[in-house]
Amino acid sequence: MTSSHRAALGENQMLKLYADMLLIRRVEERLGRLFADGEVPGFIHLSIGQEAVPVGVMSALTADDTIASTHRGHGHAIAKGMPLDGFFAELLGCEQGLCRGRGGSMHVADLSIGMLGANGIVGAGLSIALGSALAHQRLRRNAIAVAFFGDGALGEGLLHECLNLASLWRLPLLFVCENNGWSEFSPSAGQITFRLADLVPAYGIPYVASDGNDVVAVSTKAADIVAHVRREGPAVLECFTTRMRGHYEGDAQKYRDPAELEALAARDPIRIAKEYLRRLDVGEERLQDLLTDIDCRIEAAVAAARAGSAPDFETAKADTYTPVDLH
Amino acid sequence: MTSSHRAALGENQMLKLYADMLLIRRVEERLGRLFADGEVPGFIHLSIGQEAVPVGVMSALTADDTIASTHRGHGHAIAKGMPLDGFFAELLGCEQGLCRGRGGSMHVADLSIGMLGANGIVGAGLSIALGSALAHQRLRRNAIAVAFFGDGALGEGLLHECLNLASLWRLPLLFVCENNGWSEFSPSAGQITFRLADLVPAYGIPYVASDGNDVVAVSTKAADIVAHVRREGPAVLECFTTRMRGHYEGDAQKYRDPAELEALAARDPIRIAKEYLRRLDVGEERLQDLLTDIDCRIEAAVAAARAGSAPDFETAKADTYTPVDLH
Amino acid sequence: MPELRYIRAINQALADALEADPSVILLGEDVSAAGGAFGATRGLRDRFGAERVIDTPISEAALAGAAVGAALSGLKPVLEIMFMDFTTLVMDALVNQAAKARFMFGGQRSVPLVVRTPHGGGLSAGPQHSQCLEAWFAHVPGLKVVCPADPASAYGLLRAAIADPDPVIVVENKALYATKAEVPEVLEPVPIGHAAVIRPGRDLTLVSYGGAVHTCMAAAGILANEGIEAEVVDLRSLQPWDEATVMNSLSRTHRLIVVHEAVEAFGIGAEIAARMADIGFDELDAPILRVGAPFMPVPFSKALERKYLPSADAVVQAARKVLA
Amino acid sequence: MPELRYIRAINQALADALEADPSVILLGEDVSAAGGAFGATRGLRDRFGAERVIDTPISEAALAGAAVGAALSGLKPVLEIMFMDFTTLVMDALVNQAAKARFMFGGQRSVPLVVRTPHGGGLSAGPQHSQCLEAWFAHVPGLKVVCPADPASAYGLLRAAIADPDPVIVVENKALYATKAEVPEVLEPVPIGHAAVIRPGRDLTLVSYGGAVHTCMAAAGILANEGIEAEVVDLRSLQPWDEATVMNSLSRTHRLIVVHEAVEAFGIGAEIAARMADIGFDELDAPILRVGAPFMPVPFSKALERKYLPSADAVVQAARKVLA
Ligand SMILES: Cc1ncc(C[n+]2csc(CCOP(=O)(O)OP(=O)(O)O)c2C)c(N)n1
Ligand SMILES: Cc1ncc(C[n+]2csc(CCOP(=O)(O)OP(=O)(O)O)c2C)c(N)n1
Ligand SMILES: [Mg+2]
Ligand SMILES: [Mg+2]
Repeated sequence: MTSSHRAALGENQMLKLYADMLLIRRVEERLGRLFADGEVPGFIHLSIGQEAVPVGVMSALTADDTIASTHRGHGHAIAKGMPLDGFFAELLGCEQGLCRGRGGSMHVADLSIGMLGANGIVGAGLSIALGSALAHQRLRRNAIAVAFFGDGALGEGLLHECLNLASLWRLPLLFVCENNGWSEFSPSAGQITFRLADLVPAYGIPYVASDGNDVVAVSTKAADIVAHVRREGPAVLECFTTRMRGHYEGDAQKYRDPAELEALAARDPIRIAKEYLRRLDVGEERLQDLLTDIDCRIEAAVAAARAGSAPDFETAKADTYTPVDLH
Repeated sequence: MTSSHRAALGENQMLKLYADMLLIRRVEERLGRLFADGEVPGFIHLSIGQEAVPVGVMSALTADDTIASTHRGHGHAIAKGMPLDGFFAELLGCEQGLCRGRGGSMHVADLSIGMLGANGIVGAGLSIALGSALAHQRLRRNAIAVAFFGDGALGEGLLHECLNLASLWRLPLLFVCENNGWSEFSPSAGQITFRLADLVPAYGIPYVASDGNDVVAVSTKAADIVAHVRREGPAVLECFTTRMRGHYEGDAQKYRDPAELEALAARDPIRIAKEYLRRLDVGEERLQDLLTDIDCRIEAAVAAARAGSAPDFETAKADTYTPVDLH
Repeated sequence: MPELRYIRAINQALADALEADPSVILLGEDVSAAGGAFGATRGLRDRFGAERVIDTPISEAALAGAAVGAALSGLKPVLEIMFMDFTTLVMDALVNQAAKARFMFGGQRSVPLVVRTPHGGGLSAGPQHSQCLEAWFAHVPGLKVVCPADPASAYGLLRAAIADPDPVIVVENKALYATKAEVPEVLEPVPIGHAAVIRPGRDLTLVSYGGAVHTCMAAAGILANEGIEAEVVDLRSLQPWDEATVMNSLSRTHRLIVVHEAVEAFGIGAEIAARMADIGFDELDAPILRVGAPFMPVPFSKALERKYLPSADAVVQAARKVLA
Repeated sequence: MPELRYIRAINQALADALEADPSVILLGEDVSAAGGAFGATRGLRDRFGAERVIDTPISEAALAGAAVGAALSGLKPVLEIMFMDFTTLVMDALVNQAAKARFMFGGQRSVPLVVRTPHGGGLSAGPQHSQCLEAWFAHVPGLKVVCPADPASAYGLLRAAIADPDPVIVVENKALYATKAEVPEVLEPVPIGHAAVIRPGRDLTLVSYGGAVHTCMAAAGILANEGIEAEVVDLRSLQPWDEATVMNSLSRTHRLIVVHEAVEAFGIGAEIAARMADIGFDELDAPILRVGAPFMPVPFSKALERKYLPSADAVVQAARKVLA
């Protein structure tokens, strides 16, 4: 795919991108309600407003490619193909969860589809993806690894180490910065003194920026840059996007200017994608059907999760190490 | 001082720089012999060939300025003014050592002159100097802090964190990279994919390079950049220099091209400084007197150290914490 | 006596320390404008300014190293590490630098820094936001470690830590943040290294710290109904810990159980038990038991975490065992 | 039987593992072209290529994290951390990622990685190049920890560690690197979790690991001259450790001393002692003693370090005490 991709993006492709984003949106909105109702334990970080990034990037990946995610990892998990049942069951802490209720929101993972886990440690996914890329390279797979990280993670030294190592070893590693301007309750502009665009070239690594709320832009740029990474080595894609909710659910965001929050609606990635569909003459009805279908799938997953069982303690404990018969 | 300094450097100044370098050189050569004779325990990293960096940088500092050093820290310690007696006694592990024989070569420190210690952890001095600069700033001292680090330390994430923090807080912190091209037994070119000159500007921090073997160049550039740091905030000075000995004493350097080693003589900082003195018509006799004087001081310090006593174990142990009466 | 929340006691201690000593500064992620992820530093920026209550980027390693450099240069930094799980990122600065600088520089200077960090589970925060790692720090010569169980000692230990010339790790229990208790009119520093017998009893000694102290008190209540009088010792300080008070109690009760939320194996309780199996051997009438977390990561799901956390029931059962 | 040096045994284990399993790779600073700071990887680059024996920049944190990602993606990385003191830089990757990934992902995948790292003093390497920090790792559910005392187990434990599906920390004692001992013609893996009784005795049990095993053997020799027969147990594995073998020995000798080079307080010995003060209580005829390093950083000067390191004399004195 080349950058002419954007123009050429057909109805089916566009619908797929839209549907994937809508799925994440509806899943997280549903989660927000479940959380408010006290059905989700712990704390959850929603990626509402940022869906175009995982969907756009994942549209350029194959099933063999691996990703390492962040504390805000639902979108990555779902876009990579994590089944909804296992996802909801995990967030509700059930045995039927993909991680058998042991990890929850911050640790959703599905190794079978190359999703190496959300992560509770800011920046940690960078080095995990680096190692995954090293494995792809040394085992001569055609796969690449993708490290998602936020703009807050720009403060961590691990970024520097990983940029240098990826460049040194020409690893098939794509760094994707989801720059939503916030690090918890503070603008990251008050924490970070550099632009990635200025820093990354020093390592001899190509850098590409994208509107992170325009899924067509993200998917187009991702297609190009992923092709580069697969062929030649590491690259950085920075997606400027918007965190439309609090840092975590329950965060009233008093620290945020109401005007800023209001202005976000115009940049809503779902809305922008809808605009593309409208231009492709996709009727409102089809979108409605899509929504209904998605909501049905979600409700089925929620119902299944609610019917899930509590994990067994001894089984969990035994899983701290690999059972001897699996040695 | 400005960059016209170089031209204007008078005989006395030049002699002082030369004497300071020669002192370090002779101290380390003496140490090398003591080590070969089994009088120095542990392992020692000599800075022979790199003396122009500490001497040049320290010529721009005041007594109130602080420095944090590396595993190769003898030059920094002596140039900052650490007394020879305490220095040798420390390296020989005596009670009379500045650290009472507890730290040795890798931990020489003299807090009374702002020398915050050599360090056994590559990169660690960066953040210690950062904190010292923060203290200078918050306590409204006119002092600056200097972080010395090697090119091998460029691989550590701490560098990135410290560059960002120093820039963010406009700290009076000078980063001095002693780039000798080696990281232990490997050329650092095989480890580091970026040039500091390219990386540093991304943080909005000024960068200056210097021939690290020409003490006039280092001191001139240091004078300028230290004035900048004192006035406006952080900066980076990179000194390209030469490690003329093994990584540590006893390292036969089989990994090094003999031709490269031979070529180093031409870049010997002492020789280059001598050249300046010759041009200033300083007679060989004065240099000989200087050498004699230095060697006398060194022999006196060595003799004192050899006459030193073994540290008392219980006293050392008690010093793990501050004695209660000092609370 | 007035009531005070644990988190407010911490806030008060920080405010009083900032007030008392101009060299004290606070550092941490979101500690300033936002007042801290758990609210420990709320209002302090307004009172003391952003120059002393400092928001930082997410750069834990550099900040901890900077705390060492600052402490060597005249400040008394108090660094907040948002979750104890993230102390994995500051081990070098604390262990190789802070803990050793005084000793290895021949006693030239002390390193007066404090790291405040919350440990503990019970909030379904999952495996990377719930760990109790204090045993690591207690193993490091040069560090001190305290862990308050109630608002008065949360205040007092933190004040003592900030006044202390050596590096102190103040471990707070996040499940206690919202709890309230009565405190004296005038809050005072609590000296490091002193345990408190918070419930006297003649039949057995329960030694504990942090959140588990309340588990022990609950267990002691249940046991009292059976006519068993458990003495409860709140260690308060883990390094140094108050051997004399524990020994004293043991020599009256002759039975010892150590209880903590941290993983039992190689935890704080191991040292207490080992020490008492040495100096207290002649006083022991029963095996020394420990009640701590099982050897597994802290699980997310409520059902699992409930079983994971040491319970009053488990303590009661252990008590019956040592009395059997 | 042939003689082999400890460091050569490690080299041989790495070579055999690289030979046996194409997914094994070695990573570390100067491990490839230079053959390792201590020579453990000498010759391996020539045999297996720079693609599998990989020199790295000084980026410990990223390398450890990369080992986790690589292990989750089909490789078996063996990472060398040049001195155990530098493991302070890799705690997050090991503790928050490697140790928990299998558990917290519901058992989907194991994390087969090995970290090799030397601990210990005796070389005047000073406070930041001598520490024994194994107790930290033994406290972390999900990690395994081994520490060989002789060439045969250096070979065998490392082979077992690399073959193990879970993350294993292999702690080597750098003072042992140059030591030699007889080994069997055919070197074999040594199963993790099994201790060895390396000297039988009826009067007391000395439990130890790593370099301190030799201290115990020397002490046992001295004691034998006094007619005291000490049984010496080499733990070999610290997590999991072989409770049954220690218990078995204790129930024959009724006296226990735990000896290690690590700082005594909150060290490995605390857990052994605590456990035996529980399950072994009825067998104990004397207090459990520990001989470990005092609570201070490892000093540089020879005079200080000599007094710092646990000696055979200290073990002998402890033995006399438990037999008094
Ligand atoms: C090492 C570490 N430090 C601090 C935290 C607490 N924390 C969680 S999310 C977050 C902000 C992250 O910001 P960013 O990377 O931009 O991601 P975003 O939340 O905006 O998606 C912080 C400080 C953490 N989880 N890990
Ligand atoms: C954190 C850490 N990793 C590794 C080492 C081992 N080590 C000591 S010096 C060194 C190379 C340092 O190279 P550089 O920074 O260029 O300094 P130079 O020796 O050239 O002066 C290494 C890897 C260490 N001391 N600390
Ligand atoms: Mg962000
Ligand atoms: Mg170098």
